[in-house]
Amino acid sequence: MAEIPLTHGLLLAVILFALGLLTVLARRNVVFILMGIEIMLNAAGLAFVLGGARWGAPDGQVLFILILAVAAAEVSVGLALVLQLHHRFGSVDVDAARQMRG
Amino acid sequence: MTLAWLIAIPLGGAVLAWLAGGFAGPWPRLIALAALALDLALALSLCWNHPLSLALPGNDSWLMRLDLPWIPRFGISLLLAVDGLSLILVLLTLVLGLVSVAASWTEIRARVGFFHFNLLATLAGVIGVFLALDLFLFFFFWEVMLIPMYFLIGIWGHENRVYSTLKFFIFTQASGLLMLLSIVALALVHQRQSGVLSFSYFDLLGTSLAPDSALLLMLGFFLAFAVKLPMVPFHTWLPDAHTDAPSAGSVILAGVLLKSGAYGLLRFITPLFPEAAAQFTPVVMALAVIGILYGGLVAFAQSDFKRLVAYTSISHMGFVLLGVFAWNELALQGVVVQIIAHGLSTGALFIIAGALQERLHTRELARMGGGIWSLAPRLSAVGLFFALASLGLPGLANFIGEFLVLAGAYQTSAGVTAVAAAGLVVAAIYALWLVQQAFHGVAPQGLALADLDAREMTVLGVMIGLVVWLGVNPQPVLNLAAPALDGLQQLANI
Amino acid sequence: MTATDFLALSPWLALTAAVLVVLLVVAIHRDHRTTTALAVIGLVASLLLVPLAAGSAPRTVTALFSIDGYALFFLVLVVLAALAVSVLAFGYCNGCEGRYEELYLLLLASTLGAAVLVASRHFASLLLGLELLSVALFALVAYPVHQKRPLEAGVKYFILAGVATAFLIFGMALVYAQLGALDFPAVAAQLTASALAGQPYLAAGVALIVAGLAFKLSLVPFHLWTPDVFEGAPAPITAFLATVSKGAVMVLLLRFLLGSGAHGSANTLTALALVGIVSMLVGNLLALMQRNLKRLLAYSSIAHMGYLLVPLTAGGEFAIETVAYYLAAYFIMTLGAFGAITIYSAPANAGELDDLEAYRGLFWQRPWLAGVFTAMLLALAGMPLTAGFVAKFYLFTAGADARLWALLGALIIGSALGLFYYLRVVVVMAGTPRQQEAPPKSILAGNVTLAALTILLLALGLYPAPLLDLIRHTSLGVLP
Amino acid sequence: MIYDALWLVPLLPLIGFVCLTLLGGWLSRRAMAVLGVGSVALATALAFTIGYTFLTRPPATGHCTEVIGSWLAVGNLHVRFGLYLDALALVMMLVVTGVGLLIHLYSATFMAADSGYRRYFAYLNLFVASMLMLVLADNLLLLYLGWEMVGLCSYLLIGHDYADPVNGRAARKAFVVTRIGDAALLVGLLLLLAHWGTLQIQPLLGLAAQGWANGSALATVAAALLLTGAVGKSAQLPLQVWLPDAMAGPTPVSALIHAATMVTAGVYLIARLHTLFELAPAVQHAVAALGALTLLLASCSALLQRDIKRILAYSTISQIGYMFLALGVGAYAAALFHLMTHACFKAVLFLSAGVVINALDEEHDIYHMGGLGRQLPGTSLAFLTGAASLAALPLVSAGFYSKGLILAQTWNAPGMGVWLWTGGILGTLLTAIYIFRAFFVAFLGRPKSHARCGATAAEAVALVVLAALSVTAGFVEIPAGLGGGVQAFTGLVASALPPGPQPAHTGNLPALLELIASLTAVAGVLTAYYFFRYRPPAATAAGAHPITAAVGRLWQSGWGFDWAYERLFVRPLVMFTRANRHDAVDALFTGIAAGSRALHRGLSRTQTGRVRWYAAGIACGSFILIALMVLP
Repeated sequence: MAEIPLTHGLLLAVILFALGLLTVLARRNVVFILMGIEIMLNAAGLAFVLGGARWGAPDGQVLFILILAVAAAEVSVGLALVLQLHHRFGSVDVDAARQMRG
Repeated sequence: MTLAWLIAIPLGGAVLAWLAGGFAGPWPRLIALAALALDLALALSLCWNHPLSLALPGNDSWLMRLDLPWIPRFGISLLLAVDGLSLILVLLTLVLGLVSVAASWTEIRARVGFFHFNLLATLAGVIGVFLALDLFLFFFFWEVMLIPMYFLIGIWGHENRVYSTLKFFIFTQASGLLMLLSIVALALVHQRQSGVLSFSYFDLLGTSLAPDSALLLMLGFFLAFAVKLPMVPFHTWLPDAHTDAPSAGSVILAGVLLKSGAYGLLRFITPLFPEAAAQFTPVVMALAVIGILYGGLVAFAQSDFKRLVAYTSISHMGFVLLGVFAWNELALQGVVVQIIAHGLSTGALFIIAGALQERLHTRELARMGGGIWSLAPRLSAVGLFFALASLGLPGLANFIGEFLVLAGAYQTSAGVTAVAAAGLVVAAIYALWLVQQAFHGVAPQGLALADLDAREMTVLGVMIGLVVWLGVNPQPVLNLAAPALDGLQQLANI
Repeated sequence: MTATDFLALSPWLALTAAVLVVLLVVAIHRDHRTTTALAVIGLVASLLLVPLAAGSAPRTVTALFSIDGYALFFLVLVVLAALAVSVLAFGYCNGCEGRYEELYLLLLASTLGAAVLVASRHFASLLLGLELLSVALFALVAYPVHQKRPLEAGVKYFILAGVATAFLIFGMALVYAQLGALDFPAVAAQLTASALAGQPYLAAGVALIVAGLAFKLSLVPFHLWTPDVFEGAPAPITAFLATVSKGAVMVLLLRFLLGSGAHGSANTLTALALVGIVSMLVGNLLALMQRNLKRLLAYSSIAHMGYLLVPLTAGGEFAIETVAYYLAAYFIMTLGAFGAITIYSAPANAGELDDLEAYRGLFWQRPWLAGVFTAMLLALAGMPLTAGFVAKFYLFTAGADARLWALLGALIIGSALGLFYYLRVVVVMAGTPRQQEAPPKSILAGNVTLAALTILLLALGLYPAPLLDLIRHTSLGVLP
Repeated sequence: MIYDALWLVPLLPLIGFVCLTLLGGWLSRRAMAVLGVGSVALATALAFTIGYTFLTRPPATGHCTEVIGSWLAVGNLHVRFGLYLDALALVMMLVVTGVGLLIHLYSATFMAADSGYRRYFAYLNLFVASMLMLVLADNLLLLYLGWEMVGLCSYLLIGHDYADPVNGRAARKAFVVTRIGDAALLVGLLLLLAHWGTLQIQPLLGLAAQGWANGSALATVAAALLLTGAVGKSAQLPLQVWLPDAMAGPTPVSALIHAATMVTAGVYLIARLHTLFELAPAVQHAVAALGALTLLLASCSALLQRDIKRILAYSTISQIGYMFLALGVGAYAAALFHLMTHACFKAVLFLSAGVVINALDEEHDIYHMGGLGRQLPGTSLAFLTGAASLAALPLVSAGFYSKGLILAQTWNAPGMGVWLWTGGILGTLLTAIYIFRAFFVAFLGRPKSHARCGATAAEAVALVVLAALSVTAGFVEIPAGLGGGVQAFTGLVASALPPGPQPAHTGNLPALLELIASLTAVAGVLTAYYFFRYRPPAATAAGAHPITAAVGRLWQSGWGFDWAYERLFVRPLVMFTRANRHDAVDALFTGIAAGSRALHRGLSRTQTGRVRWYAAGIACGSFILIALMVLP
């Protein structure tokens, strides 16, 4: 199998990251925003794996697993908040929650 | 330790006065009076105990010194020292402190304890400024005295007090930060040269600087002092602060706080940066003269008694600035006398303005209606006296100051001095206009006005006595200041 | 891991144990007092173990932690802050409806996260600490879920922190991909100015890491979340957010930047200086006419973090001392200020008293509280007598030593602006009260905390020498 | 020695002032009068004793010095409270105390109805003390102290009746205008101090005479500055505008301060420092020219005034013009002589005018008077003696001798002596016309109003003594042309002042000049008689022509100086200050504050509360950081 240049992989990760970011910026639904964040985290994970592959070290993969765990923890708290949001504001539209500004 | 006590006594008095505020009766006032009187006695004892070094010029001009370690990491110590110059200013501070306690006896009725706490704390801070010779400590006091002053104006002030007190604070603080920067930079330069980080005035004196950086560092100091003095065009905080301050606040502000600017100019600018100061002198002298004339002219247009007097302060402080930068013995002695004279005469005018406001509930000259002379001759006569002092009548203290300053400045620049002398004409215009508007004319029908009572007469009488005494016999003050000024001049001649 | 390693780690372990104990106890027996007591005991235990750990410092424990004096110093700071917040929170929640036991659990967890951050020497521990800190904070911010504002703040903080974390992790990934190392010393060894100039991915990675941390520090332009979250979160939690979270991240940033060659790169310095200048100015300007005190303090914290970029840009031994002292002072001032708001608001059944008008005449109604608040505000403004003054002096010295005139200029302008809004609050408090209020409920624990903070504030302002010596001692050897 | 008591002369009135000020509340009006008059009486007695001693047993050096104490000593500058008595100072001292005492006495009853009785006497005492300080000072700073203090007293007394703002305005005008001169004087002092290191008059003059070449630039500047001071105080061109308005003060004040003593301080100053002026010939010529010009302009103005006090005020300006003229040609003794006689006859004119004004209920307009000669014969006689003396009627008036001396010496002055003399003669004519116009209109003819009361005893005493002096004071100096050759006065002051210009050739010329002067004065009186007594319609007709009417208005308004100054200086100044009442400089700082607030509002808009916008902020920030890091 031909070696894929690192740059290509990183570019992919960047694109993935940008997609996640765009999701966060474009979608008003909190759940989608959460998904966007997940995509961004996974793009980072991909970059770690690529790095691990480049250096032939397991560190990258280890970090990826760590990221997964962290993301899971984050999402669990996040979903709880989304539930509460829906409960209080009657909507999962983030823009509904903008009492505080200025 | 005496020096530490000089600061500690008012501070202790401040706390006691605050605590005493909880009890009925005039306790805070009495405590304040007692603390200041005690401190005054202590300061006077310094005059008494060191007659020899005072009499001998050329002797080390420092009368007493105290040096305790404080923040060794930065070479900062609690370095207090007193020479004739500081001693004069401390005495002035204490006298005006007593005066302002007495002047606010009936004016301040709310939160008396806290008022006197702030008053005494301000005084303690100012005394600290005059005694501190570690630049960090100096700056510490420089800033710390602002806080209680801020409260004095902000709590017991008049209509526009919030605006005025904020303006006062921000002006002085912002310029103070520039000075802090200069202080730090100077200490660091000194550290690079000598390997020792120190903020002691005595250590920093000989620091050699590149001309450009010396000028910049000097500007940092200068701006702080110029704002405090205040120098045109940085003066606009003063009229507002004075207008809205209670009488005691105005007295302290005009009599003492402005003087800390003058003191700073004397003590630090030229001794620390002789070449840069010399280079900068023409600019400052021009600004000083502009200030003398501009302050006087704007004063003339004012309709508010205190605002008018505030602008006259700007004019008078122009003489101080002129004298400091003329930097010769005549001018410096003139500055010292002018400092005292202005403190007394302007302070008294503010007390009179306060007395009028207490009685008439206005400071607007137009609404006073004039004619006060027929109702309150004593008050009016005293007002006239201090207006005359303010316009530089010979035989009174201000004249000595202005004359010496002009005489000294003449040696530096005849042209500038000639223009400055025009300030005497302007002074006549505004001072007499004030007298005319406030005291002359016909009193409005049905206006009742109590004349000065015994307390007010005592306070103002003492001030009159001092102004006359200094006017005809300034020699004790001149003698006290001479060794210190001599020392300063020698420093600048390195 | 050896016994010595455990000894060195013991304060951290104590915190961990406290988390577990509180978790268990809450599950068994719900009691506000008990929980608070346990949390406090855990924190105190951690503090008591610090001398023990100090005996074996400096020491690298596993690849993840570096237990040195600096870490221990900040551990103490963080734990003390958490202690203060716990006590404040107790007074704040006591008497409120609802269950508040988990708050302490989350607080302890968050503290542990911060404690991990200050000692971390590896991207993994960084990530772990940061997430521990953040995830617990999401919940803390939104803890009174029945109110709208905390919930809104929680959601905002959660989303934005998630995004920022993603940036941070992506940055770490880029750095790893370029350098192949995850622990700071190894990264630092390769991360030189020339490497940064030659490898755009590496430079981008560093930039993203800085961005991720800057979010936590709410540096401009990553600051937008700060006021909303500060306003929405319960006051004690805001205090925690403003101090512990920022302090720990600042230490991390310091270790990362100053420890590596990144600091030698002109680009990095420009970026830092720029962010610093903009933060000082924008933070202060935003606070200028603000009428909500918590928002005001949020903006002020933006500015203060901007001030801290002065030593960070300056670099060198001296900068490390400066950061340590400044953070210590900042912790005290901020805890005190929010503490005053907390006590004034407590018990916060009907929302908090954070509108400026609510403070009119406070001086005459609750002189002690107003006095403390004033002292804290003056300290934030950098006035003498307080630790804030010495802290500002440190900044000036660090900046002047490195000749960062632009940064110092911004610092002066920012300070002048700062005076305006801090003093405006003081003026309002000194104004005439509008109506007579009912005598307040006295909260002993909270008042004790405030008293302690005030004493510390004044003590550090008047006689900072001992702390300076300590900091000097602890900051030796932080830089490679 | 009696000279040791010299310091008591200024001190006694000062004590009077202090007592009146401090004890005032406890004193009866009678006690106030006793205190006020008594202190000056004692000073006068002492002064005359000293004067007598000086005449009989003059000090060996012609002067004596009395040091009371040190005022200030800074570096090289030593200023002391030192008194210096020589013939010049002696004459001044005697004039001040003598006339001062009489006017105090006069005031004791004249001001009896005034509510500010105590204030009045206090100020008057202070004035006498300050004036004495001025003339006795042995150094310029002390002289300056007296100089300013008399100005202050002038201000206070002009505005004595403070209820009327007009008086206040006149008082301020007087003070401010003279202060312009004072400021110049002070700068002059500074110049002298800077160059010679002392303000002691005698050493200073010695140093200057040795150190400065004749006509050197510095000497010229110094003399010009001193002249400006003198011009202000003595109401000479171009600073004369304050004196006519100063008549708003009580009449005795006008007599004492604005006629007899204070306004002559400028003359004294120039005489005292004549050495300096001689070093600056240009300035000295200016002194003469200013004097001649002033005396003519003021005489013309006096010609058309209706207010009796304003006539006298312009007359004062004009007479001091004569003194300046004399000073300018070096006839110092003549100037001083005229100063002395002028003090007597102008005082009697004012005081008798005061009686008249009082008798007619504050009537100032001479055309509302008339026939007073019969109603107030004594007062009228006093006025007549004064008028005669002012007009320099030959032989029987003091003014004849003093003015004659001035004119004679002016003629002798090298250069433009003849022209100046012609001016002086013209002035004599005008003087005689205007003062006798006043006399004829006010005192002769049909009574137009009823005189309420005459002079009181105290007033009468003052009038009689001064009237007598107006006649006799000239006899101490009888010119050679008249055969007397009495030179008591010039002989006395010769020890202090150099002799005036001596005639280039003797012969009949001096007598001829005296004759011309005498005839001119008589012609003036006759002219006045013709126009204002014999055929008043002729005067009206002469004034009716458009050109003469216009000239008349110009003269009447004092040559339009007030008009011009009002527009050139006063109004622009007031307009500027009013416009800048709110201090334009503050706009800079309020502008900064407003700018900050605007920035605050702008930045606040970025805090939208929208999460996605915030996230965009993070993204943008990251991109900026990346750009900063990656771009070289």
